[in-house]
Amino acid sequence: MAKQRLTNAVNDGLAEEMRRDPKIILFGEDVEVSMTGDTIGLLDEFGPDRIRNTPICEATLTGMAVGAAASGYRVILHMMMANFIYTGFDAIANQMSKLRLMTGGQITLPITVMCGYGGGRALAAQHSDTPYSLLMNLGGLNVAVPCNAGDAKGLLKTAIRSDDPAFFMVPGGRGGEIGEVPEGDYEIPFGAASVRAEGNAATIVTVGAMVRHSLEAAEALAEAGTQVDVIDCRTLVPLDEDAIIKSVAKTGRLVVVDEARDRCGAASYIAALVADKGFAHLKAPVRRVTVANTAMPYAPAAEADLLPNPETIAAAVRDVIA
Amino acid sequence: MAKQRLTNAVNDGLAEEMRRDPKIILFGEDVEVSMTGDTIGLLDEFGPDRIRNTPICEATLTGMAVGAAASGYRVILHMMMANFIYTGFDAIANQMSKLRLMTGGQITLPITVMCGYGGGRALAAQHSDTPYSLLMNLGGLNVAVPCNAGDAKGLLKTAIRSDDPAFFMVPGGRGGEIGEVPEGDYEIPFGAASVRAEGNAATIVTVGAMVRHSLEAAEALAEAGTQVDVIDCRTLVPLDEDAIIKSVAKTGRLVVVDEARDRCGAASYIAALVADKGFAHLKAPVRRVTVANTAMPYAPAAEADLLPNPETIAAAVRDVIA
Amino acid sequence: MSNNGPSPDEIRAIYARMVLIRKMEERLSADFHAGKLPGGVHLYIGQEAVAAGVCANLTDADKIASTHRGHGHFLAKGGDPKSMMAEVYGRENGICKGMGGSMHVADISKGIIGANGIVGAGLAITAGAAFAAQLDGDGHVAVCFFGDGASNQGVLMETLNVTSLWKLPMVFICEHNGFSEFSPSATVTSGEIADRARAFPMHVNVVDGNDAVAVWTAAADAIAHARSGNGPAFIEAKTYRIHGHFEMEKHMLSRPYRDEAEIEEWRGRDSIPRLAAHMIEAGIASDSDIADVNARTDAEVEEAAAFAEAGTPAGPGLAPSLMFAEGGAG
Amino acid sequence: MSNNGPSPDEIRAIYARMVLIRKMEERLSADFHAGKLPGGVHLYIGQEAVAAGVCANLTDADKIASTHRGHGHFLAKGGDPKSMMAEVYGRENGICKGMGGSMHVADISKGIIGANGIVGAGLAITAGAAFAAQLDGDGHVAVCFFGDGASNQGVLMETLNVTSLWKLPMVFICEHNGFSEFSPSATVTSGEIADRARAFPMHVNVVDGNDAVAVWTAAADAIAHARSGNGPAFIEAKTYRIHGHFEMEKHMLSRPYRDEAEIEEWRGRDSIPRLAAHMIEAGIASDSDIADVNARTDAEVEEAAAFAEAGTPAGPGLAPSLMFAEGGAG
Ligand SMILES: Cc1ncc(C[n+]2csc(CCOP(=O)(O)OP(=O)(O)O)c2C)c(N)n1
Ligand SMILES: Cc1ncc(C[n+]2csc(CCOP(=O)(O)OP(=O)(O)O)c2C)c(N)n1
Ligand SMILES: [Mg+2]
Ligand SMILES: [Mg+2]
Repeated sequence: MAKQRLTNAVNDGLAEEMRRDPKIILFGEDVEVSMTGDTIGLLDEFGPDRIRNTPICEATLTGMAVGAAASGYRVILHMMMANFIYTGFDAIANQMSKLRLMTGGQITLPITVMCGYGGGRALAAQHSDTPYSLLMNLGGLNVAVPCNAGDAKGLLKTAIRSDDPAFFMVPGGRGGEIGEVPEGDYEIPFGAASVRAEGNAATIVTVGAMVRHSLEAAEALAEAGTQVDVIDCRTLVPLDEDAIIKSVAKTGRLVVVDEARDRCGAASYIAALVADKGFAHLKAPVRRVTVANTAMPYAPAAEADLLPNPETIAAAVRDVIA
Repeated sequence: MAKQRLTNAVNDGLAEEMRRDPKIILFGEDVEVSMTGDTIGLLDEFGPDRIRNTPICEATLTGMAVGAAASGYRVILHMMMANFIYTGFDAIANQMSKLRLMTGGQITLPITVMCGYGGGRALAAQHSDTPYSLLMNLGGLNVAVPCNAGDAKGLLKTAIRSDDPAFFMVPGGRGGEIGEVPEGDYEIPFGAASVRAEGNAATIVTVGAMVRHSLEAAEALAEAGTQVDVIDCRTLVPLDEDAIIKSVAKTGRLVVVDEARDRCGAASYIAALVADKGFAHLKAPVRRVTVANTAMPYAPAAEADLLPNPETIAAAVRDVIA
Repeated sequence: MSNNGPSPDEIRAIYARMVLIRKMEERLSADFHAGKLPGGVHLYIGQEAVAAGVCANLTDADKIASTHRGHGHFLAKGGDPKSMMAEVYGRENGICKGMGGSMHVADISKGIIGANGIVGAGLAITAGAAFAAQLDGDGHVAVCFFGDGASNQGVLMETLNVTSLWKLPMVFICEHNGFSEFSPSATVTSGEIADRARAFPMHVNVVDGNDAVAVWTAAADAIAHARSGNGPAFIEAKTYRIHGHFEMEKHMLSRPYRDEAEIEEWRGRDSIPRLAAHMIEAGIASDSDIADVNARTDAEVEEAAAFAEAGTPAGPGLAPSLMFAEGGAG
Repeated sequence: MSNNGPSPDEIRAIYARMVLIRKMEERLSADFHAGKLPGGVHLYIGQEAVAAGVCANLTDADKIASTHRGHGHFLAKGGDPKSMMAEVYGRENGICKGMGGSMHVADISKGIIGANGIVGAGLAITAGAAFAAQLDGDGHVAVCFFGDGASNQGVLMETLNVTSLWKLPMVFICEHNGFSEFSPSATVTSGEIADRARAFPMHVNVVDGNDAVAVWTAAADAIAHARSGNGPAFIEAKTYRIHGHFEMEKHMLSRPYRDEAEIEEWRGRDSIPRLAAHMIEAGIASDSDIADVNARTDAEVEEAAAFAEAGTPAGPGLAPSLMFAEGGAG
């Protein structure tokens, strides 16, 4: 294990995959200079055929990803920040997620769309969205949301090697965070949640940047004698339903923590799943700790107030075990 | 009460509102010829200033709606079919739903976005989506989904008169269906569900085109001696949570029926709500009757297989009361 | 023009393809009105010279993307009439297993990466295919057919920019058929569409889209330009849509949006009799050759319709299994 | 040019506005590096002549939409420095109550319908405002400032089409400042941006964006054209961004993306000393007038900063209540 920043682990993952498979190409806005460092050095190593710095034209970029993938390339599309996927949304929602079905399975779309998501950095409403639930609803798209450097690299590799389109969404505020990264080549399979903490009192299901907050909440609860499971979904599509149900079967209580807006978010889907398939195990209401149905404000205190944090998470847990 | 096709009721509603308020303008692709008839005759009556037939450029149309509304007009944007909102998604997701907050409340956006949604007509994947849950997750947008002619007219009027952006989404297959329309001017308030059938055995919560299927299921169940509540949400944002919880408090059992894909759909949100706030009342798992996470196929039998129908709805109800 | 125009063989092949497109669609029109088709159909009747003239310059390794009005492009590019017909019928033996239907006919093995129900969407997809072709480096091109209505979608300018910037081997074929759905072009389109391309460094040409020889000739130049690494080329083909926007429109619209006289005028410029006359005049086909083509094509259409009728309607279960290459509906 | 250029009074006002923009932003730069600002700031330093020259031709009833680099446009259009500064500080007394921040400064009462964090988004919003202005029928215009990078977004072509089709009173101001984020323009932009507008029937002009008088003169023509019902006008102003894309970049980027020499060269063309020299030469301002402007502006900036510092940081609770005009977070 080496210690690395998440963004550097992603950078290594990209370079390793591109070395392995000459059919991989990567393009996006400012991938040459690389603001967060995730694509740094790639142009030097792989040249302008395989790394292309593009104009600002998201509608075309998402469409090009589809066209290049349908023509035999393994495409990594760098979309910078999650809010910009809206500008290129047609080719995501009407093409990428549907063409395989529409062509009766003729088209294979090995596409990885990368972007940072989420708030917490006073970037205001247009740079702080967490839109994975929109992608989840479209069908036809896998969605990976790593919470640390090691998972980021492993999930990225799985995404790139997959023959299906996948979104690889990195918590915007976590690129600089240092974590353990295994040596050598490894994949982290899609649909395999990670149990980050264990306990019998309740289950916290979460993903991405909210894993750390949930673990902090779990620690605080543990100090007061309450042990909880903390399940990091790692991928939202496919979702490791079994891990979630198994934990709820043990604890009987569920809190879902999600950085997205509440309404029709990933948290509500997970809660609904358990209210159906895990109902027999439930001993208490299923709580969601999410963001109000609000655009993200700029001022830090206003923003912080909306985001889940260890206190609000712990409070929800205390609530369901009361 | 007069009998009218839904699309004619919408047409009347548009004309009546435009007569009332000279600040209302309406634009969109082919609103002059009007394929479904909802905008027929408006150009003749209101002239080309207030009714504009536009080029195909959804990204600009959604943005123009924002700009014209911010400049004092009450805008009705006709987007034809729900799948086309993806092409104009930036101004919906990054502007329409956020600008009021971003400007500290300076901007008021009285916008009604109209479109047809849903499958069942062999229009294939790119003309059959039911994307309201994406809009619900954005925050800042109201979402109305009428199930009949009378509601369509009343909800449309409320949407138009509202100072907030609202999506008015009509079941694509229902424009030709005839229903009762009250005489005179009336609004149907947002956030007020309608109880379409009553019973103590279980609650069906649904919306739009699925109301009819749910009522048929309810009838079939009634013939076998099982009476159920059928709650038509009418608006998904705001959602009449009280009506839902109240019914579940009575029945203890819930089936949510939704024409959208399952994952992070409106059904999962409603199920999650009840698993939280209505948990104490629940006597059985909360079932969702929705569409698999699949693009809509063209062939009618393949399509029909994916959509909820009276049989699958009744089966789910029998399941939760078993 | 830097080429000498199509050879007699090429002209005869183009003609046969145009007749095939026409007769297939006349059949689909009749089938639609007879209630045999599950969904709607947008017919290409009147524009055949464009697809046939362009695609005669392409190989299976070249890619095309098309529109909601895609039967003509599919057939011109060598797609199989039987599996296309079966697709429009919604049958399992359709080219897309009945999952796509009329608006989405595709045959990847023929380089037909798909018709598309989203106006303008093919442009960006084609730019991606052209990027792939550039990387492949073996002289293939990617061609996008799109309408005058689609030319008002911003993705046109975006792809003009990126393809000319990167010198991608993309060929833009704008089929200016007079209408954007039910709106006459002049009511929704400002300026000349070809001028939008002229704002970028690329090869641009305007051609009579009802003249198959002229289309072939312009396309040969444009495609040669793109093949040889000079970057994109753009053709605006002026033509006319003879049938409605879709066959359903007669049942839906409460008033006409164009004059019968205008339609009649354009029928007078029909590319098919025009090409036949040209062949006879040039002595490269006889009346009986023409009659032969008609007869052979009638039989081919019959066969396609029989194949489609005999197919099993695509049913439950298939769709979820087709969503992911690696299985599962996720 | 059909006008005689700005009057001495107008020139002096433009100069004062440019100095205000410069000094406000120098202060914001210092504040950012001192860690006083919650988020990042994209500075307009070097481009002041464009905003000031254009907005001097506008009234409060005219609308402008702007970009992520919007302080200059806000101040040029008459936005209040104090409430802008407070906004960037994230204070309740900010013009957007601290909800928008640097990228989203807006003052509807001044016709500033907003800066925008989405590249290109302002174009369609402005087209909507221009539509409104056309309907109002009292000769007002809507102006969109956007960058060379934004010019590669398809919404540019879409709005060129619809505004020229409908003869909307919209004025496009493309600020070609050499960069699209960290990419030099030539690496992402093909052809001349003004040519994209020339493909449509509209008034098009290219101007030295570091020459305030030239900008004013071109803008006066363009705006007059739009005001009098002749449809849209387009100006490409060639200028240069002196500071980084945002102030944070020095801490983020591992290598430079432009030469210091290039920056120095453009500093030599700085529009502010240039206009000062012009005023002195033309005898419409003295050295001491210039010094006065500087001193007055320093005081104004101090006052703005003090106002911002004294403001209460925007806190919990406000956001949900601001989402809907009719109350409730839905
Ligand atoms: C994004 C989008 N907007 C609107 C439509 C509805 N629509 C289908 S075809 C069409 C007109 C297309 O006109 P053109 O590009 O000229 O093609 P033509 O029909 O003339 O072949 C429209 C508006 C659509 N399918 N997709
Ligand atoms: C839709 C979208 N894509 C990407 C970005 C990231 N981004 C912010 S500014 C910028 C460059 C804009 O260049 P230009 O339009 O020339 O304006 P300038 O920064 O030079 O003023 C980019 C790519 C964004 N904010 N929005
Ligand atoms: Mg057309
Ligand atoms: Mg720039």
